[in-house]
Amino acid sequence: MHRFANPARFMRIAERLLPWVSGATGLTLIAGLYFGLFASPADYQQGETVRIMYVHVPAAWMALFIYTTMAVASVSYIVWKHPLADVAAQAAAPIGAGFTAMALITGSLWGQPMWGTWWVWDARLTSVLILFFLYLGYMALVNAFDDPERGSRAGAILALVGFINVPIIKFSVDWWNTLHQPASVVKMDGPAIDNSMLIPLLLMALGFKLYFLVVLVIRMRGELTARRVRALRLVEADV
Amino acid sequence: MGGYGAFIWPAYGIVAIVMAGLLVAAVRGTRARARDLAALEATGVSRRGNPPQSKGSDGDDA
Amino acid sequence: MSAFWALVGRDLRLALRQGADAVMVLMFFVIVVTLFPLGVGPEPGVLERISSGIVWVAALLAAMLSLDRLFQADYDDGSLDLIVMTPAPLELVVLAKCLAHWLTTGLPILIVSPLLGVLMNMRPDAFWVLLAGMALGTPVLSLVGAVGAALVLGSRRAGVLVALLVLPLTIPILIFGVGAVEAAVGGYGARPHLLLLGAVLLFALPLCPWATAAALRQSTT
Amino acid sequence: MTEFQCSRFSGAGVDCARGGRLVFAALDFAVEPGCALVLVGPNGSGKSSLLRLMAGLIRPTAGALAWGDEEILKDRESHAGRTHYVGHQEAAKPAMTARETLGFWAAMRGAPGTGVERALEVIGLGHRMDYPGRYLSSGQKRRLALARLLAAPAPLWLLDEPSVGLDRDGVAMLERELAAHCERGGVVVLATHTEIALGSNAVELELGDFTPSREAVLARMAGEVV
Repeated sequence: MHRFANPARFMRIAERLLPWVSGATGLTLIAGLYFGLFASPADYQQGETVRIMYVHVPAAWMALFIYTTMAVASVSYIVWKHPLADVAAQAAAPIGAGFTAMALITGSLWGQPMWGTWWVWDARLTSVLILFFLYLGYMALVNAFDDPERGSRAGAILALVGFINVPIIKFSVDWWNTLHQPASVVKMDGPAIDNSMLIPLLLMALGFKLYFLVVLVIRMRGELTARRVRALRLVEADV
Repeated sequence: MGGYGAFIWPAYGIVAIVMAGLLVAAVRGTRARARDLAALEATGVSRRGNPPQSKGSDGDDA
Repeated sequence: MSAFWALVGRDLRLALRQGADAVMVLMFFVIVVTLFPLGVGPEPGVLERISSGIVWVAALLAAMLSLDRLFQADYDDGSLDLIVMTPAPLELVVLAKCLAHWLTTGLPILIVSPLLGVLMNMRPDAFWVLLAGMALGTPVLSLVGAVGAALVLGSRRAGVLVALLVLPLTIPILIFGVGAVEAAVGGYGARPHLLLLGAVLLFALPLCPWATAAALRQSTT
Repeated sequence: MTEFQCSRFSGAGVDCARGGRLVFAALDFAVEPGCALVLVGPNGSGKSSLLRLMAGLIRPTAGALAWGDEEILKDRESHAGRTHYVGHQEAAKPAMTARETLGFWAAMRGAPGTGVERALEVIGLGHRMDYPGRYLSSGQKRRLALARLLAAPAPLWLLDEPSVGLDRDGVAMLERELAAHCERGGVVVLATHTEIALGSNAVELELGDFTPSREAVLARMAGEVV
């Protein structure tokens, strides 16, 4: 097993880096906000509302990115029995669900001024909504078992099956959306993004990723300690 | 904000709330687990001769 | 292979002897569809436009209803241990379970769906496309449903949980199934929709038994 | 009856955890062809867990089991083909008759249906063959479960408290069948609290000896992620 396979060493390294990554997260987000809210032009079509894109689009990216990392962790848990993989997947799920919720809420907030309704069955918004259900299903399944190990194994299989289905669902929703294309849906992110808008977008995206790493490591530490407490209680119960 | 402030600020507000909420929940959850562990370690359940580990700082090598 | 037909035979015999389950699923399917005219109003124009969507959604829900019957009974009386311990590949055994489930649930839904099409004022020339769509779609419900049913074995509130896990995965079936009927009614051919349904079925055939077998193996520990 | 060309069934350094609890640790065992291994030990010492491990239903957290020199989990189907597992549950449907249930389980193992009647006769259910499962008493259901051993030949028998619910001549019948199976070169592993006569070549394995001490569990946990 490669060097990071040793869980204790991985967690020790991760926690030593935690303060640095947290600092980087703060700086990136502050820079992103500054560029996003103040130092970038309004869109000629959408006006100021385009600023919502700087949180909506990165949140939607994160929703899919975290689900992908959960699927990768699930594969390494099922196939290579990596001891940290299920902990990582379970720790990441709520964060992913949080980002998906953010993407949905900011999406409708962005859509309201544009189309006058809070929810639009736009292909991408619908796909993100379905991804939200996949997250909720995963979290419900993992916590539905008394034996946490059973939950981990079932969750890993579900995350994998869900991940394999994401492209099919995406294709079918896009396909469905073109069939029922309402006349005047303005494309969410405009024709081409001007450089001045690209900077805040990428800064926010980087900030969200760093934030994810920070919260993930903290949640993994929590989950590992919880498992140790459960094991110690079992030992105590035996004596 | 060109009159759209009513949509931009809530959007950023919600993002801030959710992210802060996730962070606080994570930190508080981990601290609570660490307290449980410390309580259990204090009752001598852990191995003799190994001082109760502080929050994961000196985990030994596998 | 004898294990395959032995399992299909046993499940069908059990389903016929305890006939109530299959009939209940059908009654649920019919009742859910009849609720819509009562809710939406009997205007033929409105009903006809939403008919394929309602029939398909009702078919999905009816299929969800009978999923926990797939493995739960065997899990409770110890048969699942022996089923996992058959000399035949577990994926094949799972396929037999899915076939038996489809014969007792998917097929009846398939047969009854044109009747409900009449209830929903669907144009008769769309019935064939509805049947073709159901013929390709309902097996996928059994296959994907088997994955969900195996995953929730031994969990709390398995009935609700399996629907929560499986329904998002059946969305492509719903979209292509309804699209096929609407295309037929709209005059342009339903061929692409049915081909896509067939593609999803061929995709689900190998993937779902593998996932169900993995889920069953981890449920016996 | 068929003569089994068996190989040695063994396990080395086997750990088993159920529900996060380490049930037993560093367990070694070996059963020669034609012999029987009797698992004894207090409740919760892992007799059932070990039997399910031997059946391949559970994956050990450490160590491995081997039939001859081939690890059983490497090829599940062939191990399932040579193993009969009779657990606490009867695996009999109330709506199916004894003959149908046994015929089904024999067909699942690819055995011809010819042995079903004979197995039911030997096991003492000859007069109840076409009785629906719901009318069988618990003792009769236990016999139906044991009849699976006879309906489809398999060298390795894993029995979890087989004598529970059997009357006196049921136990005698069981002892006869176990002895015959060993004579044919088969292997029997059974967990029991009651006395079952198994002849000379029976070895006892006290699982209490492998229950991990607190220090052992804590040491193992320290090795895990802290």
